[in-house]
Amino acid sequence: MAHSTDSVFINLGPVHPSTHGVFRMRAHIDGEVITDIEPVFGYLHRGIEKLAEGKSYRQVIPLTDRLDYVASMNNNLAYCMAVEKLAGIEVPERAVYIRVIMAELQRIISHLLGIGSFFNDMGTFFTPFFYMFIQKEKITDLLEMVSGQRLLFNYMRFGGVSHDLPDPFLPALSQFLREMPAEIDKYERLLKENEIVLARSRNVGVLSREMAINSSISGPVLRASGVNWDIRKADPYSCYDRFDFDVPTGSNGDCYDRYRVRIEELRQSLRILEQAVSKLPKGKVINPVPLRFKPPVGEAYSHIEGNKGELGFYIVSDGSDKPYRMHVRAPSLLNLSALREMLIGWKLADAIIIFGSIDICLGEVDR
Amino acid sequence: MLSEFGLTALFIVIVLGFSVSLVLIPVALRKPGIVPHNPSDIKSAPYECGLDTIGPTWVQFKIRYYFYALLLITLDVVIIFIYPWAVELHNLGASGFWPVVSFLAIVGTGYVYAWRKGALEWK
Amino acid sequence: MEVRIEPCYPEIDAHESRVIEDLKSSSTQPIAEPSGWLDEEINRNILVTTVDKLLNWGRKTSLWTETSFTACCTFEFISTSSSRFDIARFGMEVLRSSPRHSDLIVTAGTLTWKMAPQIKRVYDQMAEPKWVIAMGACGISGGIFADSYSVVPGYNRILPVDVYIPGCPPRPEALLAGIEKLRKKIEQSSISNKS
Amino acid sequence: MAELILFPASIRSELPFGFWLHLAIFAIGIIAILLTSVIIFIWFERRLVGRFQLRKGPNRAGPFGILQSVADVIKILTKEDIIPSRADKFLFWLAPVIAFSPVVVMLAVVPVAGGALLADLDIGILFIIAMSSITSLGIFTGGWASYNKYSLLSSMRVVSQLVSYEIPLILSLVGVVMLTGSLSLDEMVNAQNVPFILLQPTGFFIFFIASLAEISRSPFDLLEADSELVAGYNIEYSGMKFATFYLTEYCEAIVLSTLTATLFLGGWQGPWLPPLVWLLLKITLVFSIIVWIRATLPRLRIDQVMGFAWKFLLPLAVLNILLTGSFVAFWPEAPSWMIGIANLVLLIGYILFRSRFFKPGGVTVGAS
Repeated sequence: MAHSTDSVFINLGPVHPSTHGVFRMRAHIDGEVITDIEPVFGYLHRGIEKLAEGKSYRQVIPLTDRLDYVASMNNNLAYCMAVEKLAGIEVPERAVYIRVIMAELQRIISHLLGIGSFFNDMGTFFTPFFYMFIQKEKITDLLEMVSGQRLLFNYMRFGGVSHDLPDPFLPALSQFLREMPAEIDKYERLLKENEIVLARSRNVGVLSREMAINSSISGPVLRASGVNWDIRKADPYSCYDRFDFDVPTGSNGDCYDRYRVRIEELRQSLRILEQAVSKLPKGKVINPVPLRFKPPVGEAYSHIEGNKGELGFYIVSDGSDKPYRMHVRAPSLLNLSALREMLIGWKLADAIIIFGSIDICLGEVDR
Repeated sequence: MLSEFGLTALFIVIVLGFSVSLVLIPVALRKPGIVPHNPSDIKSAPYECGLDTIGPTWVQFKIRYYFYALLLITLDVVIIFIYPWAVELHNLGASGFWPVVSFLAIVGTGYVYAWRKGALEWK
Repeated sequence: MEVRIEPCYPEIDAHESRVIEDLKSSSTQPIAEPSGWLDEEINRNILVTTVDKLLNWGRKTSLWTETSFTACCTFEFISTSSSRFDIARFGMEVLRSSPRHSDLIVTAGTLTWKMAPQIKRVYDQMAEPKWVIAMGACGISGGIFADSYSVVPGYNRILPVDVYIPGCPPRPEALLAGIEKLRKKIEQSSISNKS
Repeated sequence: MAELILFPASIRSELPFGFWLHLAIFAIGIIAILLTSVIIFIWFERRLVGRFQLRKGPNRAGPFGILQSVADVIKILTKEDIIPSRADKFLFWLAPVIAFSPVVVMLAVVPVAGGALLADLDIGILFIIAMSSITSLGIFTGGWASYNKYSLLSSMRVVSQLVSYEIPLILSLVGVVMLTGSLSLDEMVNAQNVPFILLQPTGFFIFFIASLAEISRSPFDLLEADSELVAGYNIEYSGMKFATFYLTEYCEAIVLSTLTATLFLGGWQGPWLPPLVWLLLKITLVFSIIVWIRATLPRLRIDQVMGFAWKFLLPLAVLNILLTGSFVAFWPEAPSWMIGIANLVLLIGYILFRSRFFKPGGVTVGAS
């Protein structure tokens, strides 16, 4: 059937309910199908890397909170590890364990949000999202106990963490660890075998193994494509080499696999938390460093397995009390590098959930 | 029976009047200042995620959408035949059953053909 | 894989950057809080008072929020609307994505100059009456990013803000308190005042 | 409600101005009851969704928050009325009227008690079907006239989705028509000694699903998919015109519940309670199920929606016609339980058979 169709130029975002912030895509659509797409970044560019050059090392910690604002503990951890590497600061054993506990709790929050908003994009009218938020609030309460904040914690310091765990923390955490597996099973019952979920996400947005590696994608998105790469295993930091956990991988690299990998990672995080709580040593939590300390001239890169992928901080010191240059290897940004190839040829509705399944955080993309 | 149709027609007129008045209420309330009215160029521009719309909107759109409307017209004709038949079937009995079955078979052949040709797939 | 380095739509990019520059140069001063009418003496008669009461009750009870969230505070807004804090009790769980349907814009998060024209446009396209809540330190003054070259020092440079909620981010309780303040403010408005 | 009890159905022939009185009572009654129930049902849905999501829902405006929708109405009524400058202004004004009126008109042929209905058309079902098609025209007009790309896309989805589901919807009712031998809704209710849901489970299944798509409720809410199309066809509508669309949506849901209750659940019939109460109870039941579905299921994609209508529901509807038709034609005195069981076997067998070959997700749509 010969017919001519005009393609329509349409702006998806920045003020759009499912771009997870202020992301924008200029799309050409032919009917429902996306024929061309151009991502536009920078709507949340706050110049964090530039601001860091004008602040002392310790003043940068609150800035890193606001990178991936869903998981600020992870950002704190990666930044502090980079500075510790630069200046050769030792961290007490108890603080190492506390950091791991915080990072894993933060990973659970982030994955819950990622899964929840993924289903929101699919059109479930907030029900799974709110179920997950009930658990998220429990973790938020735990983190609020230690830091006094609900979202941007600013908890870690060079050489440790700012405070020791308060007394009610560990009982509350154990309580949470007892309840959470049943909750995850509940989500699974609601969503795992749902025919519509399968129809919408199976074989949708397939990211091949080669493509994922070539595009420098990391984190759950990479693992869903079948690559067993987790920095906690590949280059163990803190004390991850002392824990027993698995790295879940997918096989297809479609949206469904990404969701499944995240669910499995929730379970693995719970395993790590249980081991960390049982092994938590006594002792001090910080080797204090002076407020205006000056690391030696040099540079350091340190990376962790953040909730969205490899989160790295590269810091150059010129010997003063301010970083000469700080660069963030932001997983959200790099996970988007294959976006154009992933979206072209799919329908508008698919594009939204493919984008949602990558689970980005705009604060980290634009910095 | 004619009065029933008359009633329906009058009811349609009443409902039309009601819904027109619904839409006109804000215009009437504009005068006393209950409904604000400050039009501006930006306000009456189309909303597209906070940006200017680029390119024309009323374009020659993909035919796939209308295709189903065409199919509907075909099948609507079937329905026109089926409904009177369904009402009278218990009077007609077996003799009234087979003609419609053969009619449905003819339409069904076309349906299977369309399915095989991929007309029902969304491309 | 084809790698494209030059922008796909240079004219659109150039146009958008001009819009940003225009807005940046034209908004150097904060816009005053639109609350002048609170102090004015309005001669109300009984009819006006009754109509006012009814209208204000309706408007304050059904505040539909526009989903134009930029950054961190979004998650505290979502927490507020989630099951624990349940903003729906106040009839506010209706999040409309179209500015034509919404009454309230909660500026949750940092505003950059690149984003400012879009937010301003969304605000301009909202149907009146409309209100703005500046949520969080960034919304009030730019907060921790106030020194940055790319951050708007407070939403009141481009929008008339009705209620400011401090905090980085404000707790859900603080947001609820701010909404309560806005409801009080709406109660005092009158149709005989056009501002 | 009281009027209906005071003035029996025979009012038209007995009183001097009976015709006009009948019209006035029913016209005002239908519109008033419909609008009241929309307000109550919106509140009911928000509370119910709140329960599904483990929260309270609106509870501050009035007792139990029941005035929440009233507040919404007051606010939306006095909201500014924006007319986009590039829109087709006449159609922009006309669209809400086209969309809203037919939904109300449909109720003219629905009986609220024995013989108590505005007009006992002998083509009741056809009238309802005809009117329900007009609504989609109104929605399409609104989306197209707005000059907005999102609403254009939404109105294009109207063309395909709403029109596609009309076919299974209409065909699913043929079985009911055969069993009744009439197109009048009044006689259909009278014929239901056993509710038709037991005799025609297949018909009910198709009718319910197809009408969910017709009124574009979840999981078929592609017209207003706010995660994709921002707000769908009514994106440019504000104030009362938007409210009219909103009203249309809920009126459609209520009319659908009414039709389901009337055609398959025995209508106003029921012991002990007055007929109207029974009807309202059944409407509430069906509406709650719709809300339940909305709170649970994700949304389908456009090709899956289309495939489901044309490849799954349509053959089933035709099979249902043939099965019921052969019972009526060859064995008119068959006991009703046998019709019901045969129908149920058809439904279950078809689902089991087809689910091995046809899955909405099985339709591969790989990148072209």
